[in-house]
Amino acid sequence: MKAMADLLWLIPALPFAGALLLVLFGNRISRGLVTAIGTGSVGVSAAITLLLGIEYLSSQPAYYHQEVWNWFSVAGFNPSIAFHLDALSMVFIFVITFVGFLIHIYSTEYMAEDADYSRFFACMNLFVGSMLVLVMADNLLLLYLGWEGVGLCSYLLIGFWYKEPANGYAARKAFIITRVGDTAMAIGLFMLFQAFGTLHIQTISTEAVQLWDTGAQMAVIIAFLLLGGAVGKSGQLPLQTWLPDAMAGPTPVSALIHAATMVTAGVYLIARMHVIFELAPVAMMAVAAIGAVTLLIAGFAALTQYDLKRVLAYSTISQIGYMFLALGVGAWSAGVFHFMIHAFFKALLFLCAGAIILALHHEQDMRKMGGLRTSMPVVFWTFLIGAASLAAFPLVSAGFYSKDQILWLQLAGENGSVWLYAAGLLGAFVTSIYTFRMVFITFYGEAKTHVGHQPTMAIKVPLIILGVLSLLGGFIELPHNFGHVVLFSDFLSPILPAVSVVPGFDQYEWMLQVLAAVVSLGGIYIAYLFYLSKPELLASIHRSNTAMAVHRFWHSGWGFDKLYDTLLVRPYVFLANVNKRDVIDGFYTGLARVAEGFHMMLSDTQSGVLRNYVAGIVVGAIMILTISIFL
Amino acid sequence: MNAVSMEAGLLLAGILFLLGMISVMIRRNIIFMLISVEIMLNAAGLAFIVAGSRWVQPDGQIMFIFILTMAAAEVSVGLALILQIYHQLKTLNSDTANFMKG
Amino acid sequence: MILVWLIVILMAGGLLAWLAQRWHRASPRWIALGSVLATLGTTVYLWLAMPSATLGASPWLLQYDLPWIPQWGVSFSLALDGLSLLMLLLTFFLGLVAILISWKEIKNKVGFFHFNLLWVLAGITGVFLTMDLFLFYFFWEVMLIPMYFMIGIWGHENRNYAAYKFFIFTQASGLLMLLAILGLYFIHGSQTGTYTFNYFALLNTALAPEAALLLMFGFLAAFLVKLPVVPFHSWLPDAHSEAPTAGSVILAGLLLKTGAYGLLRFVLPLFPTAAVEFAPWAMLLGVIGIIYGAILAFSQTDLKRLVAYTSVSHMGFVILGVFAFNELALQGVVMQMITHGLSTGALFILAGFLYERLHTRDIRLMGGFWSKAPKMGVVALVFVMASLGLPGLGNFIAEFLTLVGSWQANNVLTIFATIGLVMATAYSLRIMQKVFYEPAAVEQPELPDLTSREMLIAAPMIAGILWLGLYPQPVLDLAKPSVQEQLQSFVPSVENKTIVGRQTAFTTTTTDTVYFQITKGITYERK
Amino acid sequence: MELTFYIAAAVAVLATLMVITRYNMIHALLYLVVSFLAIAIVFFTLGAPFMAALEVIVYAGAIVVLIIFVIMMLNLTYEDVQKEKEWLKPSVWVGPAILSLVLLAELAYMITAAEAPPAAAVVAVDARLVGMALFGPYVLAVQLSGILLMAGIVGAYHLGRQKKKVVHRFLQERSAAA
Repeated sequence: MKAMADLLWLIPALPFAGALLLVLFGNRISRGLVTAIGTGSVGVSAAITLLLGIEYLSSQPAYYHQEVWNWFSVAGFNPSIAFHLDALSMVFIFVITFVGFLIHIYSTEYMAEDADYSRFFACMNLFVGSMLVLVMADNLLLLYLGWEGVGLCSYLLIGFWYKEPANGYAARKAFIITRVGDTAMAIGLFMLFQAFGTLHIQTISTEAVQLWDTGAQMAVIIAFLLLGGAVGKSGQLPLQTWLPDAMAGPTPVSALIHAATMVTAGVYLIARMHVIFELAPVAMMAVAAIGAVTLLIAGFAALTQYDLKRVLAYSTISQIGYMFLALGVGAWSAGVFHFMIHAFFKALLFLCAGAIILALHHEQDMRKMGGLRTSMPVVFWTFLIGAASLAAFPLVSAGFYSKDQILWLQLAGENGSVWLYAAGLLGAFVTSIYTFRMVFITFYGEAKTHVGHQPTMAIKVPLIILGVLSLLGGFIELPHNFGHVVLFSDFLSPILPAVSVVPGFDQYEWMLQVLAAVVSLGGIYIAYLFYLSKPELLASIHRSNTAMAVHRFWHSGWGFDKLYDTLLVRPYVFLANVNKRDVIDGFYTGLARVAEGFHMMLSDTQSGVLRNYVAGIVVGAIMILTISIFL
Repeated sequence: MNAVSMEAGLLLAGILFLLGMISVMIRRNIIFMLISVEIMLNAAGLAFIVAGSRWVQPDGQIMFIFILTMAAAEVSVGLALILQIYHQLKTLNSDTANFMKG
Repeated sequence: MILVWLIVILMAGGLLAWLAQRWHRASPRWIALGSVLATLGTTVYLWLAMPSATLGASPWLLQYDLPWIPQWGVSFSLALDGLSLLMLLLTFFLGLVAILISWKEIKNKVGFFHFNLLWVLAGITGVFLTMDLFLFYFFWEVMLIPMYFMIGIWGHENRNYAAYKFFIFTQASGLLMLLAILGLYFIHGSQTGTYTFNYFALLNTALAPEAALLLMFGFLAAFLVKLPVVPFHSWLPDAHSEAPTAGSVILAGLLLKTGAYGLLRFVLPLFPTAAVEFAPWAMLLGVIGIIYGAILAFSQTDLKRLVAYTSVSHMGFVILGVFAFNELALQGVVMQMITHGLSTGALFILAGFLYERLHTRDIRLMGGFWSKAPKMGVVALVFVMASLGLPGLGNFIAEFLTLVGSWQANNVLTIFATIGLVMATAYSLRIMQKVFYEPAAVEQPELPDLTSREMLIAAPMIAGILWLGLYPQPVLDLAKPSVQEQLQSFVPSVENKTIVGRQTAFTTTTTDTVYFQITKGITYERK
Repeated sequence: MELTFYIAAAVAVLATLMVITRYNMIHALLYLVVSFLAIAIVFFTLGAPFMAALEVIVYAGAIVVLIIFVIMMLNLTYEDVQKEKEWLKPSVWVGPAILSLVLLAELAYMITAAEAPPAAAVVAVDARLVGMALFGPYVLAVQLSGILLMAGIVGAYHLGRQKKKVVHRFLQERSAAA
């Protein structure tokens, strides 16, 4: 069955082709055709992915590899345009193509009224293509191509409604901040190249172990630099500030790029380069610590947001924090598992939010929503499923299983610690509070805005499919005391080593599971108390000055925006504007001025008075004679 | 005939030349300046004559003739210019004619 | 002979275009177009006719020698290698583009304009081809004077100032180079007894370290000003922003490249030890250029000026790469020369299109053009992304190779240069934001989208930049032998006998007989 | 003979000094004639009698007369003389006089410092010799002099006539401004 693997290149090529067609002819063809090209290309990609996946599962090769062409070759540096498909990539392309396809279908309705319909689909296709290149690249340079490509698409789509200056600003912010991370990553690539003479991922993975001991300085530095890239892309501390602003884009974009796929590229990078990270325990610790801190900070920030999409954005940051937490303790497959589940439920939540926003005439403020439970039942139920999954509602939701695994491994894993576990648990508590705060404010209470647009099939079908996945997705990986299904980690085990569990810890697992369940339910109850049954509790908090100050602080995302603004942006802009005229040019202008001054002096001697000229001649004669006498 | 020292002759030429030059520098009247230039030319001619006489050669005198010719031509053109200037500026002050000021 | 024809066609075409203006108003355009097409065709033919397999043995593809002033050892000596061929392709391609964009823009003195245009191209061609330093200086001046006229006659409001500034900077620095050329000529002559300006002969000159350093500074003066490197860059924004569009394209796309070419072709092989000594400073200058140019570009409001400063920033990579002395970096530099020619040229062309429509270059008066001119928006997007180094476009390959190469040479400076990429993002996106995104402060009445002629110009450039980004191998292959040739004096363990000889020559400070024998051996071999 | 030279020299210097210090032009011209005559005597003592004659005829005669004609054409008045008086203040002439004295001192030093050959008896170089040299080796210069005189005539004619008032553009501007 060689034939299927040969189709590998088609998976990213089809969306690219779609994008190219839409760019070239998008303005001249009908909307129907645009839809067909836009969704069709991703759909076919998804179909090929499915076929490949079936074949992969049935034949179990180590990986598929296909070199499309040799990119370039200089002095022994010869990266190729070549694709490498193993289990890890498989999970990612599966999520990208399928969730991407669903979101494309959803967009046909969401964007139906927009004038730039074809531009939207062109960018979306370009994004899917770049993302696929990112996860399928066999070398880091090609990965970097995809990495920057998704950044570009993210920029284009955040600034999709470009006439609003704020959107353009948010788009630029996203691109520049992620570029900061990319720069660190690029330096990491330079160092990797210097060390290995290649950027081929498999080669690096196999050779790194031979080249470096655990804790080798080079490995640590490289790991930190790669982490810089990952942090930028995945909206983790300290480069997380762009993600909430990125919600300026159309909601399907937020769902696809800023929740399901692109922002998890950092997770992919770390998982992909896990060999390097394993050689650098310090960097691993940093990953875990960043994850823990980020998930808490973003969780608390989410508690205070009023904009529906911003709540989801902060929750995305927070959930990626969980993935980092998992990666940081070496629980690779748990991190990737949470990525997949998160992609399902977060895409679902965003798409529901989009349906609500569309219905309420582009109103995003939750305080102006309410009572949608009855007027939009499908959206309500699917949103509830997504929320349950996000809040890790015990037993039935997929999120419970993925998050529980991460929390469990914080304690049970060899590299875990109580602090990380505590952070994760607190985060889970906060998560369920803000999730159900969202549910209660939006869907309960009285209706505040008239529902305009009722979703049709193009919206409902993706919601239902994602809802089903959010419920059932968790059952492919169950705790060993609770069915012990390990389909997912088995699938990944050739690529990602299993985390080593502290022996003899197993008997406590059920206690921790109960604790997690209690925390989740407790959060929901508190949300119920504050936002549904006893609103006076909330009012009492609003009266307290301290609480409001904390509220404002959290609302502004812990003041990071302001910090960066005063620390970096303003000085840079100031520096640039101060020097707009270019001081160095001033030097040359000054030189010219001096010459001009001499010119003026000499020109003044040209007085037009004949007698002065004669006097000049005399003085000259005296000088010449004097010189000739004394010489 | 007694010898006249060449130094004395050249000194005389120098004194006359410098007198002419002082005059060019101090007079504003353009006719005076022309006269002074004549004095200077004459002094230069004198120097040639002195040198010619010292070496007993005709060349010095020939140079004087050329100077004379030139002085004649110069004075005629110069006077014509002075007339023009006077007609246009209504003055003989050479400082007024400073349009070439840089 | 074919090399001579390249220059002759351009010069004759220029004269003919000037004369033909009386005969018919549009004829100069067609004549210029014809001559540039002829040269472009010839070069493409040369490229296709030289299979890269034959490049292996010697980097030189074609050579032409004709004594010119034998008393002084000046010869009309041209030679073509992969590097020159690439530069010629770029020259004629951009020349073609320059003629096409002037089709509607230039309305007065059409004949003289095309005369200047073709003569600039001829000068550049000569610079890229000549292997005689006297002739090199001659062509260096030939490209300067018509450019001065182009800026001074057809430029924007402040054109005289810009033209003077351009002329004085380049001329003064060119004179320093002439001094260095003469110095080299006399040192070589006094050592060997044969006074010659021939490049290959001068390569074997043994120089005392101080003399080498001084002479190198003479050459550097010309090349660094032309490049430009930061303290000497201030002619560039003025010249670029005031020149007509074709002038800006040629300035940015080609004239700057002559500086880079000069560094590669002359400074490195002629003064290897001095260059190594100077390298950290040169790299530092490069990094300063990258960052300084980026900061200044960010604050500009004149679109062409902004793009001009981005050139300063991008040319920083060139000097950074040149003085890293390894193949990766040098290949990156060659790529950078070509891709920067395309991408910055294209940005200037866009600025020209906007100026033609709006009669302003002030980005504060622009905005929201995406909806009015989507094609222009897409074209702009591609080249803005190219200028910030998006992978998949040619500039990325160039910058990445340069940085990978310079990382081997100097870590700290490379980190700062890489930070320059973030700044590049800031200024590049500012172009998109101000011109195509947010609505303008002043409402511009209407903005016709690109016409088919304009698309004809833009489309090949986009194709080119994509091609260079996705499959740059042909270019790299072509440049490889030349790059390796330039690097030979820096690689200690090369088997080639010639190189060993030159190494000895440089390590031997006293001129003993052994040394002379070696040099003689080399000259013999070269013949 | 030597005494004659010194007396004539003294007269020439004094007369020239008078020329340059007069306020009235006619007086100055009269002193100028005296100066020229004295120089003619100097020429004679130096053995150049023909030149002495030419000096009297051309300088003291023709040139001075030409200048007098012009002065007559200009209709100068008493005010002009007063103006001359105003213009010629010590502050005006001290500086140039000192400069010239310095120059004179230097000249004198250079003339006297040179290793002077013994003074020889004055031998007259007569007009015949001069004429032969003039039309022998110097004939080209004679022709050039002819052209120069011709140019002088044409130039003087052209500059001297006033058929219509042509005002230079600078003067137009100036009169417009005034």
